[in-house]
Amino acid sequence: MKLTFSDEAEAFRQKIASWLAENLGGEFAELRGRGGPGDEHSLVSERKAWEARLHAGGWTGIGWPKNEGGQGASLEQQVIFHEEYARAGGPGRMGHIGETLVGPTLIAFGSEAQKRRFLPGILQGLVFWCQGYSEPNAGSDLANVKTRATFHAERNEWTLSGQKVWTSLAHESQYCFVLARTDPTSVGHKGLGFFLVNLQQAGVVVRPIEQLTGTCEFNEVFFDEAVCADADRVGAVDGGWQVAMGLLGFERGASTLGQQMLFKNELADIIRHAKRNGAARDPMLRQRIADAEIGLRIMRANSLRMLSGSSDGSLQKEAMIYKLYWATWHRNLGKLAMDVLGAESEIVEQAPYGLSRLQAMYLFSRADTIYGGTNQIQRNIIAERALGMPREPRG
Amino acid sequence: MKLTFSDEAEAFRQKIASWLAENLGGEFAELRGRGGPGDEHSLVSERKAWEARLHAGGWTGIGWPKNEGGQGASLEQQVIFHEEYARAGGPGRMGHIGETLVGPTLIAFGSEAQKRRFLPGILQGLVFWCQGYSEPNAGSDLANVKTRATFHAERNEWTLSGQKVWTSLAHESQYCFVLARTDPTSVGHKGLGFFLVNLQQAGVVVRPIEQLTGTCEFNEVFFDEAVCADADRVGAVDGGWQVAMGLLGFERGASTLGQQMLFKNELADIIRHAKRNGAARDPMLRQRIADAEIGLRIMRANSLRMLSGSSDGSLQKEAMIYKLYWATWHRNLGKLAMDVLGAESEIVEQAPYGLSRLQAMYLFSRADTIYGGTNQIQRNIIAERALGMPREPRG
Amino acid sequence: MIRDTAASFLAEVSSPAAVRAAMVRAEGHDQQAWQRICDEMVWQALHIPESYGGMGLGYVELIALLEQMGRFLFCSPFYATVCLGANALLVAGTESQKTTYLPKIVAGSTATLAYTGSNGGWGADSIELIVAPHNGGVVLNGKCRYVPDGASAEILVVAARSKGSHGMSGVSLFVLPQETAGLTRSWLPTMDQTRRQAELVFDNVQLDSDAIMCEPGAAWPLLEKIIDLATVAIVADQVGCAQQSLDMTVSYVLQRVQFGRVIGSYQAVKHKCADMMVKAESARSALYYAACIAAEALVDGELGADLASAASAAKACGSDACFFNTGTAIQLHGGVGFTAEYDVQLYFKRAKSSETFLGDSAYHRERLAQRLLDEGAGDEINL
Amino acid sequence: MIRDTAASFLAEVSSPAAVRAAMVRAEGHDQQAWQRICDEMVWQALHIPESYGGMGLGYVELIALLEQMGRFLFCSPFYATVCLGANALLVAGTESQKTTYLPKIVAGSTATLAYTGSNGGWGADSIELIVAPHNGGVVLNGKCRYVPDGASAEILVVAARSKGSHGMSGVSLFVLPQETAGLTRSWLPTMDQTRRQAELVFDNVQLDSDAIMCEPGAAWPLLEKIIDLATVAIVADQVGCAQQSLDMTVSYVLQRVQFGRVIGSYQAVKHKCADMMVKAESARSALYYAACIAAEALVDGELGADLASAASAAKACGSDACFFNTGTAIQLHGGVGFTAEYDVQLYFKRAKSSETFLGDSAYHRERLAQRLLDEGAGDEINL
Repeated sequence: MKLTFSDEAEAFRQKIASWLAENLGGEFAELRGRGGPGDEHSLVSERKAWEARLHAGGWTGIGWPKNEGGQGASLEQQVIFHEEYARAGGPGRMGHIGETLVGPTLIAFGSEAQKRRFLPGILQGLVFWCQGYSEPNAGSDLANVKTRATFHAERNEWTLSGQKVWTSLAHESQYCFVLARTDPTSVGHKGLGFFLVNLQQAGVVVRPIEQLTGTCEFNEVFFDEAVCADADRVGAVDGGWQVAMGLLGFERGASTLGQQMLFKNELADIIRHAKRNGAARDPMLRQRIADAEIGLRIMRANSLRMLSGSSDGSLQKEAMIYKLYWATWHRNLGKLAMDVLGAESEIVEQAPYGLSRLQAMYLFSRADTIYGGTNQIQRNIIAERALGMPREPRG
Repeated sequence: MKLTFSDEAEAFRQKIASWLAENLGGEFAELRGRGGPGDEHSLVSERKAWEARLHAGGWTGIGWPKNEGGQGASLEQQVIFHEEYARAGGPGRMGHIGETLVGPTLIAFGSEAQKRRFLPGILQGLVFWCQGYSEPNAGSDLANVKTRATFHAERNEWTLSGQKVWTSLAHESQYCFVLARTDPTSVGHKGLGFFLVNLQQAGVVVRPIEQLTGTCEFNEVFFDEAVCADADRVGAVDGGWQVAMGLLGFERGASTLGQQMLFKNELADIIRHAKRNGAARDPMLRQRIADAEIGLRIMRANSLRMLSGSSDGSLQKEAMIYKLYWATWHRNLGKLAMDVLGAESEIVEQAPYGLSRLQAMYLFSRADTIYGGTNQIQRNIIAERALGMPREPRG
Repeated sequence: MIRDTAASFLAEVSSPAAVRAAMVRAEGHDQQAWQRICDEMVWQALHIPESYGGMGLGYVELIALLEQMGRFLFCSPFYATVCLGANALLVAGTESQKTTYLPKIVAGSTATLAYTGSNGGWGADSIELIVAPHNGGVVLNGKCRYVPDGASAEILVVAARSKGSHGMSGVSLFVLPQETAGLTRSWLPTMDQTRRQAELVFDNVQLDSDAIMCEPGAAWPLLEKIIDLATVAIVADQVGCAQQSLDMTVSYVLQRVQFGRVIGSYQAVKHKCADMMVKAESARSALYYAACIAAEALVDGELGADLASAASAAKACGSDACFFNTGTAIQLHGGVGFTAEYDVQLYFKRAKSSETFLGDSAYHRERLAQRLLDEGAGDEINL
Repeated sequence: MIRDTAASFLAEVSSPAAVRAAMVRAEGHDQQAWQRICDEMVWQALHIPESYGGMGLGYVELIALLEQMGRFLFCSPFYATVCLGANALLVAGTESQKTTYLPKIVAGSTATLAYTGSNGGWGADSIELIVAPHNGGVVLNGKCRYVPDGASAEILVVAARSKGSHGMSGVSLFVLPQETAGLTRSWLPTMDQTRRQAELVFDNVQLDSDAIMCEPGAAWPLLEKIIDLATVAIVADQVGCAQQSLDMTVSYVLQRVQFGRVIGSYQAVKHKCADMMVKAESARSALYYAACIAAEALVDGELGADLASAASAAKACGSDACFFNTGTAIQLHGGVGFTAEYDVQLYFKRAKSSETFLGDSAYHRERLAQRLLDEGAGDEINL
């Protein structure tokens, strides 16, 4: 396990750090620390402008191959980018889905035409994407997707009908990639297609979902005969599941150290409060604060193990525990934050319901152990894939 | 919920308390506090003698009907008996299985002849019993019993062959009640018979099982063509499961307050250690000690709820949580005891492996969450019977 | 019985829609529902003795009612009025104060107790308001914070301490009407919107001597008793919340299908529900015991001596149960659990405010530890 | 690699039967196996620099080896000799002491460190042995307790404090051979029989000045470093235990059938196993990080400054993981889990002694809290 980076990598760190110091000011100063989980609904147009600025600085698509317009950065460099970005308080990335999910998917599975059509908009920070996987009855059981795609040979296009849910930032995105059933007689993961759907059309209605925080980060997206050209289908007509699963594999840990930097900032905030209000002298809270710090250390060490591990793309054990670990840790951190604040934790910043950052984190962190695979699903995955235990039977 | 007992009941309390004060001395003084869970192997002949003394005092079969030779005590009086017995440090009852399981079963399901034959020996503290239910492959899945009973019409008797396990005190008992398959083609809870088997015969071998404490509380019992007269079969030839389940229902909470008194003594012991060695000043241990006391209070309140609840024999919710609650509480108490003792917790009382009372409790309490239905089985029972959730499918 | 009457009335006036409407009103409750309680149900008078116009029932009945209020997330000044205001008058009021104020509460006046300052504590040290003698009466300066329904209550019981005093010494109690010169009250908007808190600022508030409750400077033992009674009462709300979270969850997981099975058929889900039941039932056992003790304490019965311990034990496990059950309810609801549309999040928020109010589990465990482990404590465990 | 070599050698010399035989021997280990380690494997020399006859490998390799020893419940004087004795000499020995003693260890002599008295602590306050100047040398009086392999070790490093000193001040370290006049050593029989502890009584034990290690009265910082290195080493044992408990459990639940299914197909069992893996892997991550830091600390590298925190973090989660996994292993084995016949109970007992030794999770969390929260601590979290 390597604890340090090469000199070359450290030079790269200098470069991104000073670029961020220079550019994350002026009109963009207000973006520092904003737009993260629980705050994704904030400052959207400013964050879109920031994406263009990132592109101007050459900081978009850094992990993409050079021949696809990316920077071809090494894994080490990507880690450093995420770490410095988070350290500087870089805002939640509006281009995240496009850059980390859509781009790599098109590069792996897309046609040349699709790449030419879509990659530049992503790189330039001009076209924003969202993810159309989950449905009301396809949450943990994603393969139960019911949205139907019907092919119209005469127009060489598809129409999609159905409902997606938990679609982050759908109302701020131009495109959505949609998993839909191309074979109406199929069940499970067979007979699904993968479509790049323009949201700016009559057949699409986006409805925000209000969360327990009072804010809206997720959406429902209703498709009613929404149109998608056959050219905007990725992979085989019945090969959408493979594309979708491949896509989920692209997130391979480079950004985990960045996420940990955000967590660290939150814990530092909690420690400041504890020192100020005397909670730092409470023996039980001391234990819990120390435990939170231990968790941060474990996550970092775990990421360093992941990054120095096998590069054949197979998931190692430390990667399989990561989602369960960080989600549970962060949810506990939310509770810790409130207990450190004590009686004052109840009082919101602004009437009627303007939550403080820590309050919003506390409430929103309840979602951490649910989205992206609940803790229960994570434990199934660990037991079945890492420990070789029997699969849960379908009903 | 009643917190106090009637004047009449308090008079009964006086009576048993003073009898115990008088009799639990002299030759029986050494029995105080001995023979409980984790210590059942100790002082066996002395505890058998004590059973006869109890009988002489009129304190056996107190819950049995008067016309069956019992004392016909009310539930309230039984509770008080158990409470005072535990408070006085009365030893673990050698006659427990006979008095609380066999007797009530025979009274409910036995023939007049069986009652005449077996009840007096139990009441007089002369004949001791053990329980032959579990088998190596019938633990949680009790209905999977494989021990076979074969009828020999010519001699009007049965022969039993098979293996029982986790049989407490089998080596100190004359009789064992055995659940065995009378119909070799049957599966599950059908085709089982309930037999009263004399252990003092050639076809029975008892082998002690050594536990992690180094002591032997449980046994394996091997039956090889062991003989049992048809007259010693209880209930229908294929009705053993009903008898066995009826028997498990007889333990209805009267003894829980007595159990709690033992737990209270253990916690008091831990508190004494904590005050002596300074652990009482450790904020974390203070929390855990307080938590243990809260648990004791909850168990007591829970029992008072059980006792003031419906008398129709239906299990109330508070009764369904009791096993899971006390077992988990007691297991945690074992860990607390060791942590209060700190570094000294490792050092045993006598070389090579003479454990202190608290050490034995710590180790043996790991069994609490396993025997009599594991915590996992308890949660199934609660979910399925109390909350009406679907049953686990058989394989 | 009271439980069933309460459940059916609250099902009507405190439906999820009614709760959502009430919690965004300025006053934080539905005035009409409150009026019906005072007029039709007369719950506010439940445990007030008949000699003061009340119904003369006991604390056990009150607890059964409060459990249902928690179950239905009832938004109202009931808790502050009855469990803080009326209890304070019953425990520490002079006969003349009882005669003056209790009939008003019976008639529908609201009340509360203000004792905590800004330091975040819940014990004697939390009292920061300063009292000084003044013209035969007293003058109050300072502030109270986190006061339930403090901005709207019509009758206020207030704790203050003499300057320079600490801890349990120097504490006095006063009762005053809301329209008192020098008193400014402001709403503190909260995460849990089903309850209202307020800050009370006292700027040279002058009170006549008839506002003084019990012995000046020596009020702590009585105030502690009032707080313990209020603690038992909040646990009832927690138990109701915990039970309802379990019920909603079981019902949801038995209809939600994933992978072709209701998710309630997964053992992981079943066992979580079983754990929720264990939490709810054990907290309920601790609550019912504490309620019996509280009833004894109100009539100065012998068993009442266990009130502080019984209240702390109940609050410690009530808080754990309520937080665990409401949090687990969100988890087992999955995605919909953290939407504003579903009710579980309202229970989750109420659970946190109940947990914090009057001290969390760690606070109450330490309070018990002091009785068990510190100087003067015998080796005896009181059971 | 060292991991695989160690695993296959230990599978042979530390089979369950071998462990059961070794642990009831007076000396607590199999002398022949220890001899083979010293002669064939030369593990005792692994991280001792080549200049003292060692192999000159690093702490990371040592940790990999110790993890396997935990996995196989290896009974031996290895930990005491290498992770206490040799580390103490490496960190605090004078050049002449290193030259004298390290080659002896390489040649197979056993060693240990004795610093704790009877008060049950593990920090500086735990040192109770008293040192006083005497004839140009020193004299030691008092006792040490809970000393790993203290009754058999041939080389002893001992901590003592000057009379009247407290905490971190007044601490000195000494190295002495076992046959020292005035020293009485006795075996303390333990619950975990795979390890040996001893009490050492010093009755006017006189030492020449060449027994004095580093600066007299100012040895605490070096002793703390030695303890931290030993702490990281015990975590390796914990991780090995935790992993093996998981592996044994998965293998058992995949063959044990109840209700017509292997019990490993029950979600409750699967999820417990998943939790065990999370515990083992997260402790392993913390361990590997701490091992890298320890390696840096041994060569006085810059990153070594994080040793105390890294060791405490690792011990806190190593103890939790090991206790949880070994306890859960018993639970998932059901009835056979608490029999003497099955091995899980041996792991469970070793887990408790590892947890207690050098401070439990609460101790190490509080130690971290001091660095994060107390006077002088910045707001910065060191990551």
